Amino acid sequence: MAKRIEDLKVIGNKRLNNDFFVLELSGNDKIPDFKPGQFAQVRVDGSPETFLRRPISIHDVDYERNTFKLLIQIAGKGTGALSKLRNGDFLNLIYPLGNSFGLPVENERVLLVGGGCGVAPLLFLGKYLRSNGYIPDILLGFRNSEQIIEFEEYLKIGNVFLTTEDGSKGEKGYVTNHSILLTGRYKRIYCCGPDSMMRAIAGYCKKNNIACEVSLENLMACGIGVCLCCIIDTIKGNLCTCIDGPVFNINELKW
Amino acid sequence: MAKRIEDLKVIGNKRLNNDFFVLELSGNDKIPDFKPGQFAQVRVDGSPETFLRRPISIHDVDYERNTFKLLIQIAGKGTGALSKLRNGDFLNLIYPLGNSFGLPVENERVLLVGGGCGVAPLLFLGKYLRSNGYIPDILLGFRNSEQIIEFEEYLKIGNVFLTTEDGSKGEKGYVTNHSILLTGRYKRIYCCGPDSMMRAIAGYCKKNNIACEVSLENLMACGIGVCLCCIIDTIKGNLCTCIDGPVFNINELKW
Amino acid sequence: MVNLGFSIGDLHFKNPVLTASGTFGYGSEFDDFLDVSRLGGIVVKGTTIEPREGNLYPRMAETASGMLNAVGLQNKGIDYFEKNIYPRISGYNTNIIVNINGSYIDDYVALAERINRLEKIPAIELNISCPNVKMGGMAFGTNLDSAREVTRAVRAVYAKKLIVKLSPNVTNVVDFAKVVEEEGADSISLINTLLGMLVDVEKMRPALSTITGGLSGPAIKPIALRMVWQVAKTVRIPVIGIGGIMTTSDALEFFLAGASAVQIGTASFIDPQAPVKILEGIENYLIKKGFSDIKEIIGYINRTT
Amino acid sequence: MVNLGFSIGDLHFKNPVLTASGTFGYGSEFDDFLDVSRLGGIVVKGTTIEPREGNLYPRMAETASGMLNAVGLQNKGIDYFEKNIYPRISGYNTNIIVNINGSYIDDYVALAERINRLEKIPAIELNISCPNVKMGGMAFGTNLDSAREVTRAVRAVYAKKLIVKLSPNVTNVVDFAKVVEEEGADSISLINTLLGMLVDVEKMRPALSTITGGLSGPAIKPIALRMVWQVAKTVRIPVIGIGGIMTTSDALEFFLAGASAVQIGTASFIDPQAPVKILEGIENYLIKKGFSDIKEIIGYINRTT
Ligand SMILES: Cc1cc2nc3c(=O)[nH]c(=O)nc-3n(C[C@H](O)[C@H](O)[C@H](O)COP(=O)(O)OP(=O)(O)OC[C@H]3O[C@@H](n4cnc5c(N)ncnc54)[C@H](O)[C@@H]3O)c2cc1C
Ligand SMILES: Cc1cc2nc3c(=O)[nH]c(=O)nc-3n(C[C@H](O)[C@H](O)[C@H](O)COP(=O)(O)OP(=O)(O)OC[C@H]3O[C@@H](n4cnc5c(N)ncnc54)[C@H](O)[C@@H]3O)c2cc1C
Ligand SMILES: Cc1cc2nc3c(=O)[nH]c(=O)nc-3n(C[C@H](O)[C@H](O)[C@H](O)COP(=O)(O)O)c2cc1C
Ligand SMILES: Cc1cc2nc3c(=O)[nH]c(=O)nc-3n(C[C@H](O)[C@H](O)[C@H](O)COP(=O)(O)O)c2cc1C
Ligand code: FES
Ligand code: FES
Repeated sequence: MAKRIEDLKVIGNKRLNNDFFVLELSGNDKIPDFKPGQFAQVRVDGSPETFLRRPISIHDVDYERNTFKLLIQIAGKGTGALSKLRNGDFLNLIYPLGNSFGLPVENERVLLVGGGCGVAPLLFLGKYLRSNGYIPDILLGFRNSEQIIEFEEYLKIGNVFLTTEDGSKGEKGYVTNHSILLTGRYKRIYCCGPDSMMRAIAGYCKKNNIACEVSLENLMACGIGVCLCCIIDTIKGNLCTCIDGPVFNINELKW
Repeated sequence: MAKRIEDLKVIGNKRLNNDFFVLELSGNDKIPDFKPGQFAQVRVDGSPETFLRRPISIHDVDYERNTFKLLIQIAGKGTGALSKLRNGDFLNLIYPLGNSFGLPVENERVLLVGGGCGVAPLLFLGKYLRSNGYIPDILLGFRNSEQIIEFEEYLKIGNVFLTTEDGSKGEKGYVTNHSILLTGRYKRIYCCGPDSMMRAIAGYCKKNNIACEVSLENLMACGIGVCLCCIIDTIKGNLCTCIDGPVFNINELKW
Repeated sequence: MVNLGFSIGDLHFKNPVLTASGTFGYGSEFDDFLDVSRLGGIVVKGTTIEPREGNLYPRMAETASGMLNAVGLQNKGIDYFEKNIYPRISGYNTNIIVNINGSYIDDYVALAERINRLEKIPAIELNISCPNVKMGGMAFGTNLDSAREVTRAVRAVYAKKLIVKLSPNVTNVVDFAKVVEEEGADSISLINTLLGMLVDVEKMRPALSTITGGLSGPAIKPIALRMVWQVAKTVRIPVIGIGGIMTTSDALEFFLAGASAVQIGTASFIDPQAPVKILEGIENYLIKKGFSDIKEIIGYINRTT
Repeated sequence: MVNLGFSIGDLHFKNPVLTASGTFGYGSEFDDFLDVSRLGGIVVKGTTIEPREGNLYPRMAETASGMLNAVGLQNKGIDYFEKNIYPRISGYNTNIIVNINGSYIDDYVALAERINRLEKIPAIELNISCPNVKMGGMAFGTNLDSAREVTRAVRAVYAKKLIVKLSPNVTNVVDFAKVVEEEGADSISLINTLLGMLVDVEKMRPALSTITGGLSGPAIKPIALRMVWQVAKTVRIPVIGIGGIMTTSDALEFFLAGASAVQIGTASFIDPQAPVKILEGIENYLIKKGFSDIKEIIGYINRTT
């Protein structure tokens, strides 16, 4: 699919909690056919310290209204500046970028696992799976109950399981400790979150022979495969997370 | 008077025409007793290309409401960014800076001459002179009638004379050609505007033995007399326009 | 119409806007964003004899108005280039220049010989200024004798246009320019990145796996411009200005200071259309100022000062 | 309580935040904004034997995350300093360091002798790195023999603490550090500004009257940090880091890379309270990270990499 560079209009900026907000964007042209796992390189204007673009996943897509959403965690200067956008402001994006999650094999029982800003691509992935006939389960990990976001959205897709680090909601601990993983019912796991979480899930999947794809969040400069800054060491040598990823089968990785 | 660094609240941003706007600012603390000709060093946040502060004159002061105004011409990146400020935004200023225009000798007939963004300090100067018992005449030069700004404000101070380069209002040509200068009635002229205009007025004043002060707009880095970047060559050697100026008696200058 | 062309000897470029090595891939990565054939030339990724994996992650860090990189010449080697990439890109209607790198002089020589045989490659850029490799690279570009030797050796085997890319990490860049001109370089390009570093204060460790890396972007433009001006005043061969060029105005600064052409680097990461926008901007500027040929403004500031 | 003190030999500084020469006047210009006596030290304006008018206007230009200056050591000379400024500033309860400059070695020697007699000046900073003067300045700091000679000559007549300020406009800054250490410098400060330039594209002429000037500000921080790291690894005397420090985090980078102290330069133009804010920030960081003495983090990255 052709990549584009475009000014998109902010038509919504909803604050979910202290850390997260959702930007809704609409363009003049028809939005592209996104694939789940893809991302955009977002230009942060008006922040003296954001020279490079920021990679942000496609969070949700509404083809009828010709809009899509980004779920963003305030991590620093760039995301902080984005959180201040107002309706009517414009945002420059290079998109859609990257590969995407693969579809499951027929009848495979599927689990989506997410934590932190890693939940961003999972909503669109979940909807995509649903529209392709799969009803995935979803396991989300948060620090505490106040950090839980968009719970209702995920309920529309499938069963949702929760962990919180303080046990204030769902099971206490990390996603990797959740009891549903003990059921052994999942043949495929899609995972996105902090590095440590993805590594733990990957370890679990390898041990239990579960197909697993993870979405990496390496530092990026260009996002289009030319700077070679975003590399990940794989069994095929260094690959670029921006074009060969961000989604990788864990068997490719040297984790 | 002690200099301060302060976040001031924008309580008004009025666009006068394509090029000019007026910011009104209010602080928590009592605003200082400004002297006419003083300026502020304005921090331009959110513009990746404005590293240094921008010097902007005090344009108008309202001690009762504890507010003051800046009249700004959009000249580039910094002033462009300032033009987008909205009510409630904060602006960081170092102020008040610089010396000030001197009072006329008793009974002297006084003329204020301004052009371009050089009119900025003249409004406050005019009001200051009025409150000290002088009724100055005012001569303003603009490119054309559409560029004329705040005409009514100046009418409250004294007689206002105009030139426009295209003759669309007032006398045609530059301020230096205006017929009131031929009357010889002025004993003191205060002038602020483009370099070429100030030099022409200075030449006229020297020839006709008129006391004259001009306000220079040299490039500044610090605004407080430490970087030595804003110097002007005077009969006393290099002086700093930010602390020894911006107002200079033309007899000091080597014009 | 304004004439934008420039030449290195008898090699003609339709315009003076090229892309910098390592920042524009092999061109085709930009097909979605612009017509690569509109550019004056593209300098492809740094190439070595053998395939290289480059340095460990993290290789990149953002700085004030710039970035550090420590890619370390990751590339698939000249065999792969010749077999897989060359056929794909030689259809572009623009000058394709290969940026060559090595650990030893013999590497450079072998590469130059190989590329000399590639019909559609009219020039090489001899990179003696890569700060991100342990051997070779900047070591050649920061020692006058080595710079002389490697240029001489490559010149002896390479018949087409030889551009030498200088390092800014030196006391006197003009000395290096003179040496490579003496040894027969057809053109000089500068600057490569400045050696810099960044520390992650929270993690209390260097941001890059290699500790130091190469600084690029607008932050370095004043230094690049100064060096281009110094070199262009001194040598007779055409100088290609590189360093922090993001806008038309940035590019024009380099021409006014004496550059015959420019290369757009990091800017392409922020705006992949930057090279074409700058090209159009240059044309508009010349028209507005009443010039009919870009040559009229090259080194213009030396006439007035 | 956290210990922030550091020493050059037996000269104690209550904390490691100093202000850089030419950016903090004589301190008193900042009385409205902060208590100068809270600082670890102030390095006053570059001083010469004779009064100097400096370079012609324009002397300043803004660049991406930085600025160019070509002030050229405007100052009223040592007589004026001794008579009019010294009495005014010697009341500050902080170390006052004079930055000394000359066209010839004899100038430096004469100045050092004069200042040696001033009781309240415990140290001088030998500026062999000013890029904005025709004679002396950077010429001393970019030639190893000259750097050695001037340091030796000053050392011979100056009994108190001698800090030598190095130029970044060299191929290998470590060589210069070693030479001045050998000649008896008590401390090394770096970096001075990088030589850069800017062209006014509309006016088609250089932005500065001197064409080139010195680049300072955040743009140069990665380069400064790299040089400080290189030098601090090599010499045994304390290193003072300078270059683009705007925030606490910037300052901490220098400590973690090996600096014993820092100087705040251009930042004071943007925020005259920057030095004090940074000082407070350093203290908070140390508390948060559980350190009780700033010495524990100096050169920390060398331990982990
Ligand atoms: C393919 C991809 C998709 C992503 N999708 C999302 C998303 O949908 N929502 C979301 O909130 N975030 C997402 N991220 C992470 C996001 O890009 C970073 O959080 C953001 O760039 C930080 O910018 P900043 O200016 O706010 O932070 P900075 O001030 O630059 O840094 C703050 C902290 O964030 C870290 N950081 C900086 N860049 C990245 C990066 N590229 N990845 C991870 N951490 C980084 C820094 O190391 C630092 O610790 C994604 C990253 C990638 C690579
Ligand atoms: C003491 C003083 C008082 C001033 N008062 C006012 C005022 O009340 N209202 C107002 O609109 N302007 C005033 N100016 C001018 C104002 O400071 C500049 O127009 C402003 O700094 C330009 O910033 P910019 O980022 O918009 O332009 P830039 O993008 O930085 O530059 C655009 C153009 O403006 C010129 N410029 C930049 N800085 C200055 C400067 N300091 N003085 C003059 N030209 C400059 C540049 O050379 C360039 O041609 C004053 C200047 C001084 C020194
Ligand atoms: C990610 C990256 C990779 C680079 N790789 C090379 C390279 O392989 N060979 C080379 O000569 N220069 C390389 N450079 C340097 C650029 O070609 C250019 O000289 C430098 O970035 C300065 O220009 P800029 O500021 O416009 O980017 C690289 C720069 C970057 C940012
Ligand atoms: C306007 C200005 C004047 C300077 N004058 C001097 C000077 O007289 N002597 C000196 O050693 N350094 C001088 N410097 C260099 C600074 O002390 C400092 O080394 C440099 O600016 C880098 O630090 P910074 O990026 O924090 O400003 C000057 C810098 C500026 C910006
Ligand atoms: S971010 Fe540039 S290659 Fe991936
Ligand atoms: S602006 Fe710094 S001395 Fe005047």
